[in-house]
Amino acid sequence: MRRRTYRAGAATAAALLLASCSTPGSGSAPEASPNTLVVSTPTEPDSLDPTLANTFAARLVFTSFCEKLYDVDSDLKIVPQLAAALPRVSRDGRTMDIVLRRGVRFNDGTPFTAAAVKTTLDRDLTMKASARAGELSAISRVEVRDPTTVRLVLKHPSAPLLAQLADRSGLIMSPTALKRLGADFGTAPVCVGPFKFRDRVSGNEMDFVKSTDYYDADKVRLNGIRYEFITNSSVATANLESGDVDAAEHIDANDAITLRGESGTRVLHSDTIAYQSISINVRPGAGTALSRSAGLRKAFEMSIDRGALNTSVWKSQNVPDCGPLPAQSPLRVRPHCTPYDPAAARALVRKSGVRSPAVQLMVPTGAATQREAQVIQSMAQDVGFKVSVRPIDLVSGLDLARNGKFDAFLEGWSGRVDPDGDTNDIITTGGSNNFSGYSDRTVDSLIARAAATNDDRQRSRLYARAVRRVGEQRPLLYLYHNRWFTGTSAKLHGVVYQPDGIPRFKTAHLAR
Amino acid sequence: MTLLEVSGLRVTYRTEDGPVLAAKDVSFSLGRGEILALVGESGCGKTATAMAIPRLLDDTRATIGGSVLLDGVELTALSERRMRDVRGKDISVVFQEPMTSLNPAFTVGRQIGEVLRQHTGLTRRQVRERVVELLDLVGVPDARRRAGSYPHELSGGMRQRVMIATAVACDPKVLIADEPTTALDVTIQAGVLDVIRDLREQLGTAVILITHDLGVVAEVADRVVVMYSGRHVEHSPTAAVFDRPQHPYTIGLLDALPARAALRGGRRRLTEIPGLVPSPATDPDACQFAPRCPRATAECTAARPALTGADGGDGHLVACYHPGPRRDA
Amino acid sequence: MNNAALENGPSAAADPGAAAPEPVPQWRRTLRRLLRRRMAVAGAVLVLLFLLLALVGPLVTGSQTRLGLTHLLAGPSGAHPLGTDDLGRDVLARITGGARVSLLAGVVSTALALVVGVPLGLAAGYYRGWADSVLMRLTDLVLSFPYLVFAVGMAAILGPSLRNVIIALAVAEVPSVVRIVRGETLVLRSQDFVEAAVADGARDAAVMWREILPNMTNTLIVKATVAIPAGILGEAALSFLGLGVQPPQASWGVMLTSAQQFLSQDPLLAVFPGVAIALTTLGFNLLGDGLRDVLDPRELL
Amino acid sequence: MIRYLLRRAGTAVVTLFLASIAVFLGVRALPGDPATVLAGESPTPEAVAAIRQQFGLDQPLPVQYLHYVTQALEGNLGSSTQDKAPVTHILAERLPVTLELTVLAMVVGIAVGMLAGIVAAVRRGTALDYAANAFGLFGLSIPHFWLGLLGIVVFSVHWHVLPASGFVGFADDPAGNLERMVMPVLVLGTGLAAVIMRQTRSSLLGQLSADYVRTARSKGMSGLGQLGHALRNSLTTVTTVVGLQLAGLISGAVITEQIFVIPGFGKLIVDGVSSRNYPVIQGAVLVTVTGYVLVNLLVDVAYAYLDPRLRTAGAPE
Repeated sequence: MRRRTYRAGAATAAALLLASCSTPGSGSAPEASPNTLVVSTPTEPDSLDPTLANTFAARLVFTSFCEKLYDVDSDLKIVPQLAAALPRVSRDGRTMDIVLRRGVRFNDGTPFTAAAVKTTLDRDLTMKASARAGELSAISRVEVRDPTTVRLVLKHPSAPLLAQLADRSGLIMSPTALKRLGADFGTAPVCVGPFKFRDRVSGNEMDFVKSTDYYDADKVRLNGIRYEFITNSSVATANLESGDVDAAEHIDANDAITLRGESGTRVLHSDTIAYQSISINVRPGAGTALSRSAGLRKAFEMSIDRGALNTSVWKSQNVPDCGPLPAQSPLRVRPHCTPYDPAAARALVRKSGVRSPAVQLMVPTGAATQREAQVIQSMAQDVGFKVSVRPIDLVSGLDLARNGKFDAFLEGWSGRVDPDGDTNDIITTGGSNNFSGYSDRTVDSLIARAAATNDDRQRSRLYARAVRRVGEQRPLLYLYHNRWFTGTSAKLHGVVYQPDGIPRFKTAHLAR
Repeated sequence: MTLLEVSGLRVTYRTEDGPVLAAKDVSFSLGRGEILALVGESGCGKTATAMAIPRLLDDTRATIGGSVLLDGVELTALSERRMRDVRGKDISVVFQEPMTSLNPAFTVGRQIGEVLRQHTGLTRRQVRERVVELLDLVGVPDARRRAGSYPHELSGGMRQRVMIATAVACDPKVLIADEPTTALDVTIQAGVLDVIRDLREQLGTAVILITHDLGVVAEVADRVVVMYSGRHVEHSPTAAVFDRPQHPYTIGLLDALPARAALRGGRRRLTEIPGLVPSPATDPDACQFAPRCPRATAECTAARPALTGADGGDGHLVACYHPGPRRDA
Repeated sequence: MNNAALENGPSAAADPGAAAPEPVPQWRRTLRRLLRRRMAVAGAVLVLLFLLLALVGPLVTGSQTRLGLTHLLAGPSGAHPLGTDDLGRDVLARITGGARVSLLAGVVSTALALVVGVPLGLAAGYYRGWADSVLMRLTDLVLSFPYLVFAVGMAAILGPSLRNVIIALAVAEVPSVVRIVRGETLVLRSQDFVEAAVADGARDAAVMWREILPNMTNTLIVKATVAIPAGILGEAALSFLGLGVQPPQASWGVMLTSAQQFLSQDPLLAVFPGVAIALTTLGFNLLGDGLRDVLDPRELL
Repeated sequence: MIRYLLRRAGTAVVTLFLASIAVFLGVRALPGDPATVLAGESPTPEAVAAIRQQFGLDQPLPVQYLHYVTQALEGNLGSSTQDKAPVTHILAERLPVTLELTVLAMVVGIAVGMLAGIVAAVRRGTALDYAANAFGLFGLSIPHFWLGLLGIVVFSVHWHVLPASGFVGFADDPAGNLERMVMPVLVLGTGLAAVIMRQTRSSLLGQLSADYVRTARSKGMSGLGQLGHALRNSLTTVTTVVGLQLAGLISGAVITEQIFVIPGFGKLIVDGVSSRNYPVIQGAVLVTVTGYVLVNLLVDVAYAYLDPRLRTAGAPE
């Protein structure tokens, strides 16, 4: 699963798991002002500039100070946030009108208008090295119909566009701040949001304070939020127990279980859209046993007991699955799963004529993934494969994977709300995340047609056919969807934890 | 009254292979301004005897018996604290190796001044002046500048003079010089011996000179004590020991000198004393030189000969049943 | 006035007591003095135990990689004397497997460091001049690089593996080997027997190899007994940071890392590897101390 | 003396220069580069190329290096590829953290090490000597990261006496800072203390049996006076050992920071490598190398001061 942000440190597995540690809780960083929520996140966001931001960590922080046109509810349905309602799409699907909320002000007091939305979207489309350009590629131009209505003129109908506007492409920036800071907007970002940016200590923490300009200011009961970067889940858990932090985002499964046993803490969880997968190099010249024989790939999948993997490594916290779409996704069709059948797998391996076929499983360094790799290794070896595990620094792994210099790669995807985000660019020919080098014209056309129509029933049928075809050819083995945990102090209430894996603290408050 | 009275001095070392008797009942006395030479082969206990006086032996392994009276004060009874007031003030020492006996990290002047600060109430300026005087006294040229230099910047001879300057800084009653010239070239030796003799003249310092070099004895010493295997075998004024040696061992020593052999004319192989020095671990009630002594008789191996007056009188003593000058042809 | 024969004393006639013993070979005398030192013997025993564990251990205990998904983090039991780890594998088997890794890491990295460091040190000390200052700058450079950064970089380039750890440790050890060998060479170079060999027209390499090197074997032996435990600790540290051995192979450092996650559930898991590392390095250190005292020519009685 | 120090300073500059080249090339040898990291989860070739161009990574290496060095000499070490903060600013934040850890560990190491060494040498063969030796072997043999672990289990998990992790600025909360520094400093300092203890003991034993100490005794100096003489000379060997050990201290700090989650240089470099943050890695490693080189210069100065033979007879190279 592409949780690039969680593998930031090449040398992970550092600190320990503390049972209970009620050390005299003087705040870890300089004393946070009272009623300020201290939240630990695993990694430090790269830039806070919505146009350039790439890391998942940035998305965790944006929710607090930068709202989007749309958002996602607990059933993964898209709901309006800065927009007043869902967009009106023309019959030919080539124009999209977005009506904005009224009386909304940016955190610098300037008014939130259609012109501001146009300025932001234009910047996303045109700025050099913009990370949003690809997501908004369907837009040909942005027009301001009136102060509260924006019209998007599209090159072609694009269903996934709405989901993008519920993600980073939906973040709207204050034009006055943009004029003042330009490319350095990320150093002091201004948007619409419950809190506004105050200070950033690189490598250590970020501070936000309550915004009086926010349209929903009365629902915000915290004076501020401080994000602290604690890479190691066990240490974050320890700080939670010692009261140094009020919430610890994205902690490991076994830390979550420890916290459940504690009195002073609570564990929120969310079955997220992220999934774990094994990419298998199927390029013609790959020269590996798995690349040459679909039978061996089938045997490899049949040797993996997804249930046992879940219980032993993840304390049965995740949701075993063999397709990319999350359970909550309205477009999901239950995929046909290859059953765990070691006997049949052994027969297939014998039939393949290759004596103990060699598989090199490349794994980004990290305690949990290492254990997962060793379980898969032992399961595959039971049916006759000879598996070697090759831990590797994440960036090197991605580099090798993209250049096809690998056999199997245990790496998943952080998931997207719209199915297009989980398929396009991953199983389509030439996709930047299509590590296996899989190229199938039928799948390509299925995904393209699904993106071009707004009819949900037809989109889910198209995605189902594509997933089934991938399931047969197995360039990619889906293992499970991740359940993510956020530990909080028992005194913390009002936290909303959506399936996109991002806890929202807008309505959070600390009981006395 | 004699300045220093050593009687029945015993020094035993504890080693892994059992006790070693370095000095066995050594007795001698030292008058004011007198230069006494302790002579003997390597390992005969002369250094152990001398070093036992200021108790400069390794306390963890050496035990000292017998009596050492300095001006009537029994040194062996003094506590280590009180002993520290004696060392450097009443008794001081010059060691054999000038190269290593000075601390390479401190200037020469400071190391001399140290003993003055330890035992006198002089102010820092007075100490500095005294140091320069002392360096002049022992013949170090350009004393004022030399005081600030480091040991490695001086020659062996110069360093030995610095050692002597340090030793006499507090005008001690007794100066113990442990083979002060052995490590020096012959030309430098004479200079150092002159210094020691001049000090005896000017300061009246009594000197115990430890050496194996009979030449040095002849040149500087007033009296001689010959030691063999930890025991004193002959006491005599310097002249008497060369003219009328009483103990066969002393005779053997003198015969081994090439210069004297030449005096007796003829080209003959140098005489030597047959046999080996006995093991220091043994102390039989017998004359330990007997096995190698041409005059040995039953008497010699039966009981240890006492130190008795030799015929020449004036304090010439010998521990032998058949003393007397050379009888053979 | 010369002091003639007096100094060396008469020889000739044999003293009845001391029958001249036939000459005892040097190494046997060294061994006897070594055995007299209790601590050195204790060290030797520990090292032997470690070697036994590394060589024979894995054959005796079961597989160190077989998983036991049903009995995770089980305490010591009949089947598993030291209990099982977070994937149900037998801890005793992994300790013995880890011993082999540590042995390799310690010995091979030291050997590599010596093979590279000794010639460089000899050259630096022997030729002096520009060769010396170039080598000195290089050793300064390597010393100034925190060896851990070097290891992290290498793990990123080549992927973490035992081979890379050994290379990283060897590189970290080379500078100190070069410095020690250079120091000894400088001293030995000015000795007469080396001057004599040079005067005989022996080639530089021959002089270095046959004259200078044999005279520093003691120093090198002592250096080895210090470098091996340092290598073992280094490997454990690098594995602890996830840069070392590839799973499923066990290394004591890796075991510590995984044990860390379950400290509160099963603290024993962190104790065994730590104790194993400590005892092994203690053994080498004790042996090293003993050898240093025995081989040091100036050693007092 | 000055000539000797100038020569040493010259070699220091050369070492620094070599280090800058080594880290510059070393970093670029890593597979992938800042662009692949920053291009995000679905990098398009154009985005990667644009970022690379933005950081000037597309220029030939010599050009990049010259640009980097000229900037560095003006004090500008570039800005972090992650959050665009100037490297000098990040280093300024992180340096005091590691400095505090290493300096405190050094102080503890040297103080405890030398004291134990002196006591062991003076009281050779007694219980004190054996105790000091045992401590020395303990310090050398126990892997210090395991020590950290045990410390955390005992002092944080069971007795809740000390916090297990994190770092607090001294200015902000002195008590909290020191409280969090106790274990890391002890863990890091123990190894150093052990080495220094053994070195001090063996060199002091050698000096105590030297002739000049016997001379001091013959001058009526007390045991303490004699010790002063001997200690002065054994300081030279101890300072060289301290110099050598400091290189190891920096690596040790990296591990200790990892265990106790201290946002110091170690973590900065390790995280930097994983995110291919060239400017930060280069900046951090160069500062570490400068630190090492400065320390070595100090050791040389101390060496020359302590051993007068050097001052006059040229360098001990």
